[in-house]
Amino acid sequence: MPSSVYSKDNLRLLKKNLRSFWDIYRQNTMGLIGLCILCFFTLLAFLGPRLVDVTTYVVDGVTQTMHPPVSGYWLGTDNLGRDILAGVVIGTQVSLLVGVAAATISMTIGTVIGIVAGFYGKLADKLLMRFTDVFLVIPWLPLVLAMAALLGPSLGNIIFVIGITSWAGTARIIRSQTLSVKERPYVERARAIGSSGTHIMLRHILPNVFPLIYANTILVAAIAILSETTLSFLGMGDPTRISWGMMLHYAYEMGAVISRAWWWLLPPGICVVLVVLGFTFIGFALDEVLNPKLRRRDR
Amino acid sequence: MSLLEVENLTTYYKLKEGYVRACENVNLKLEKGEALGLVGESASGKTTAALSLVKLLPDNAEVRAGKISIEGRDISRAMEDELRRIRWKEIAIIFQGAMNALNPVRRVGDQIVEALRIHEKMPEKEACLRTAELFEQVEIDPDRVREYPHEFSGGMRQRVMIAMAVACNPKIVIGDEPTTALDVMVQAQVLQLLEKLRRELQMGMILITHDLSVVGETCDRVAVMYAGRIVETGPTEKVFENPAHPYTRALIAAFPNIEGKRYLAQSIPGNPPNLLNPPAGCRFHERCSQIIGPCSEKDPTAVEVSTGHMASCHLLGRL
Amino acid sequence: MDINNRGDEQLELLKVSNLEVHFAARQGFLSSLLNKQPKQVRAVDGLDFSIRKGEILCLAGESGSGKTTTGKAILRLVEPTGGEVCFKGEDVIAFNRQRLRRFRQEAQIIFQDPYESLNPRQTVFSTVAEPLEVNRICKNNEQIEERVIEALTDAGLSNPQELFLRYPHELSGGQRQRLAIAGALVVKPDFIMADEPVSMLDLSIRAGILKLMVDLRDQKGISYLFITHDLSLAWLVSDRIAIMYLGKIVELGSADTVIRQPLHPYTRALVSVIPVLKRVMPSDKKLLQGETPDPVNIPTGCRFHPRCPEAQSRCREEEPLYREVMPGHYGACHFI
Amino acid sequence: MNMRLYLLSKFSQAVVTIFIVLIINFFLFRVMPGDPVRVLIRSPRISAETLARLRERFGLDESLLTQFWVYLRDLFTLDLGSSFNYRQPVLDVILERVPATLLLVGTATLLSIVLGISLGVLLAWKRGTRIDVGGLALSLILYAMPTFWVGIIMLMVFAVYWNIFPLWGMGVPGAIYQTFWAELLSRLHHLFLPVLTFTLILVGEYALIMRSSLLEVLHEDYMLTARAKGVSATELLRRHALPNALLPMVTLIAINLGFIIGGAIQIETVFSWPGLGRLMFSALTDRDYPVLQGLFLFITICVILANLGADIIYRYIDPRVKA
Repeated sequence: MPSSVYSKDNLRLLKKNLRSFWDIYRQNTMGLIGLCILCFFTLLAFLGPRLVDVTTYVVDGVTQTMHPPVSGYWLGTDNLGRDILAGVVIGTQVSLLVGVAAATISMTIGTVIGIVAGFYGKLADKLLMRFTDVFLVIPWLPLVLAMAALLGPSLGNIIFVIGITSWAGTARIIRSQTLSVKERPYVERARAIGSSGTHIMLRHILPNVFPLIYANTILVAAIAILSETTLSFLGMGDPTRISWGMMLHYAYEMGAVISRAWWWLLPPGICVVLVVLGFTFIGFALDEVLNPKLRRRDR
Repeated sequence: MSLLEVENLTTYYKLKEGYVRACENVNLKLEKGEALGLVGESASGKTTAALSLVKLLPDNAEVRAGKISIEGRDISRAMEDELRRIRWKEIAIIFQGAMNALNPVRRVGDQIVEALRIHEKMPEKEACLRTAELFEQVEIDPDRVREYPHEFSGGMRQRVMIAMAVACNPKIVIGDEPTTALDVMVQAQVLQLLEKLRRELQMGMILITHDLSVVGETCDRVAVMYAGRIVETGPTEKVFENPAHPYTRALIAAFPNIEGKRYLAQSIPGNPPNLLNPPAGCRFHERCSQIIGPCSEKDPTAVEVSTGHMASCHLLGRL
Repeated sequence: MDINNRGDEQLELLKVSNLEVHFAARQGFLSSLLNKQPKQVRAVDGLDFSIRKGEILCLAGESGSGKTTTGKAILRLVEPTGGEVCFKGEDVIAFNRQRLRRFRQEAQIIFQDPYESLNPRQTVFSTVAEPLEVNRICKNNEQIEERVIEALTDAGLSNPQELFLRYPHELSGGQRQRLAIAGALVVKPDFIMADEPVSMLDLSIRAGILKLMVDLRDQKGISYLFITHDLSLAWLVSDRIAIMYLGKIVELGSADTVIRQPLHPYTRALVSVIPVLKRVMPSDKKLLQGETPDPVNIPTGCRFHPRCPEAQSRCREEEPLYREVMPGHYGACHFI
Repeated sequence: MNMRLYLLSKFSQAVVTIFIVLIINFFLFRVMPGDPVRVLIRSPRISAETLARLRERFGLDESLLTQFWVYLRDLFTLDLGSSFNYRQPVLDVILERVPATLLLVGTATLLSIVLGISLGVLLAWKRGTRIDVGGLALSLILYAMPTFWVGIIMLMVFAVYWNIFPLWGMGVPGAIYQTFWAELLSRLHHLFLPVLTFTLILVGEYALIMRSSLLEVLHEDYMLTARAKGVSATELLRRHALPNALLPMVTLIAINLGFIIGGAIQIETVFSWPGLGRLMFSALTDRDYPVLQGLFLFITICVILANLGADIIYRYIDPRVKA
């Protein structure tokens, strides 16, 4: 008697899927670089505070202000004598948090709206897509600025505002993919064997839309981090949390440009660029790995 | 001297995992005004072989060897410049055209005029007149030259393709599955048109297809490809009535003949080999019902079964 | 293997009368506001036929003839807009949700393209097991597994357990179509609608799939509605053939008589272009001019008359009756 | 669908979108937490009496529906309220700033489209080579940089360290130019850094989009047909690939306008460019809500109209959608 496939083989299947995914992914140089960058910053976010003396990010009145990098203060100090390296390390957490949290919100809204509009079609589709179009054309930064200004500066509000303003593109992509999956014969077959709408959505549509969701979410995370930086720079950031954007905000406000304090301006900016690049690389790589274009038929 | 002579043409595709040996040691011969059918199943290398003639292959393809000559002139070492002059002027191709072989944002007439202007150096006006003439030749209303491809039906689009192919009076026309994806009746119309033009213009034609009947009805000679190699070639009647290679025999047996008895043939067991790592010896031996000793070790050489009818099978050497 | 005509048991499994499927042509929101009458696409426009138990009926025609829509309407994958479908004496159109679910275990479908009809992210096992799970047919997992193995074996896949965790892209074309067949067999249907099941397959694999389908009919008594554009294939596997043109059956009869003594001018034209492995002079073929018109603008009278070589003035005005011309041989033309 | 019907439907869609934006704009500034009057007046110490009077003056004691009606009525007479800061009608404040922004955004957009498309074409044409890899990396890095940060770095390098470009503004304040040429030169001098920054920011994305659009086209069957016809490489690109690859760019550029506006806010802030973006930033910091609200509406409607324009252009240039 064969033993049940359900219990023990699911694990084998998962392993097999992961292995075949990794086999393709690791051939993608861009994806690997992105993964390395993100691993580095994730480690920095968790372990950084133990490796670097973050207590030096204080106003102690002892440390020299606006000092270029020296031993002990490897990235120099700001106008209040705080250690910039410590600031950068602390800021990592906020940036990653904003990226992941806002992307999750955006993905959830976008996926639900996209799949519902695509699968049910008709009036639901028309209404939802009109709504999505509005969010797509509204100039994004003015909207976010207005909302952030009205809600007040806090990290939660920033995540919320970025999350609920950045889903429109995702919804469009998910909808068009849902529409195309819906027309495939295997969905018709599922209907022909008596499956319900929910079953079809969960078993057939969602798994085939998922690759797009992954890739898209990661790209949205990159945009969310950029947005947080921009918002903070424009003075809408959370003054109680230190983030790369806030550091740049203070630097700009306190005349780092005129004072030629490049050590204050460069490190947070470079960190933003690296993290955004990391996410973007992974997003592009996933897009390539998970959605292989159909190969040509006859060679 | 033949119109076209191809010797030992070998083309590989480079992949990360290695080389796909898509087409190996292909020998072909085409006389003036003759139609040759190149038959094979999907991925048997027939399109690769044809596109190798004028080097229209994807970037990862490498033509490893082969001598190609048109009327005795060797073009296998031609540079891009010379190849450009050969393309369409001497060898024109009709692609499997359903939707995508014509540029969607340019008028069909302009696409034909372009070929005329490149190769015949015709002034615009004359080229337009000639295009209208060509449209009449393929039985389309010449007023439609100013329309876009999406305004034509599938069959009409294929006629446009044909008009474009014969525009410069090429010596050789290659039809790459020209009727696949068309309805049966339209398919017959298109084949009839091709046949008519070939006779009128005395062109040599290579018809690439997976459909034996297309070859049977329109070609003088046939070459059967399997897994990148030509396994049998000869005059169509001889090959179809007296197939020498087990693969050809199986294919012909699988073809429903409405004039005969209703009979479901045995299918060939297994699948075509992976050309990244093809089996040693005869490429067909794993699926063959009559293997003998050398089949799995040695490549079979072509044996002349009767005049002009060659087949590559170890069994034939035994006879 | 010889194929004998079957279906002599007079048990009618499926009876279709006056089946109609009309769609409203797609139209913008604004034009509907501007009160333009939506155009009707008469995809299927009044069909009558029946399928006996263990019979293979072939529905043949060019693209746009409505053959696939007919098949889907019978399974109610497309809702018919008129007519009747009787399955084992019950009215399919009147089925409620529950009965419809049960009906869909009795009547299954196989699609044309095995590359598209299988969910690329579903393993072999879960593809075949899905109908059992959806309909809660089995009591436990062991039973499901048994049924899956049985279905895969019946579909001619040896060592089914080794295939369980494979994905469709890891199978060959022939294996995929066998997998699709297994997915239909697993619920033990009485009737299968096969929509061009071999048209995407290479000739050398085709024969095996056809043989499998005919064998299943012989062993399990499954009836088929076999949809194809290829008349020689239709002749090869089916007991009777129905020829469709623009949503109507123009001729129906036993496979041999339809192919060898076609009555309708359209059938005659189609038969004349059936490929044979012989050199044919182009003039020997009765080629029809033009292409099948759009089902939105169906010609008046006999819908075939604009292309018919034998059309007369009567054909333009009067629609011919579909009638029994000879015993068991139906046709719709004024002149037969 | 014929042309007139198409235009009508696109136009009505735009009208619906604008209407939804009006609603969002109305509620955004009213439903958000906090007493609108307090938010509007931003003075914490205000007597209950004044508060009530102000409420009445702003019509806030009416029902929401009446308020919405009044808001719509005012909009139709182009009355966007008056600014707290400038003591002027909001519309005047906005219109005064439009030329500066148009100059900056227009120049940068045109430059970046031309450069981005050329770079994208080059990368696609040289796909797989070192040029492609390098260009791709460069485009991605440009895409990943925060706009304001690039501006700051530019300022520090060009205006502080090298001191070859002015630190801020559109011209030397109070200067009276002798000749037209002197004025033009000074303007260009001021324009250079902001435009350079803006172009750098935009060019990466356009190059990426163009590259992938062209790569897709290069794999189409009709490209093979054209090659088989003996068309030369440059003609292949110019007459066959580009017309197809440029089509999607029209829509993408229009959609991107919202993003461009975001860039303008940052760049005008960093370079103290007296345009709409800078106005928005100062309205934000000064909590000048009428200006903020008016700007938001103004910009959004501009973007919607630009998208409508792109839809219409697309209709004209793509033969496939014409019927």
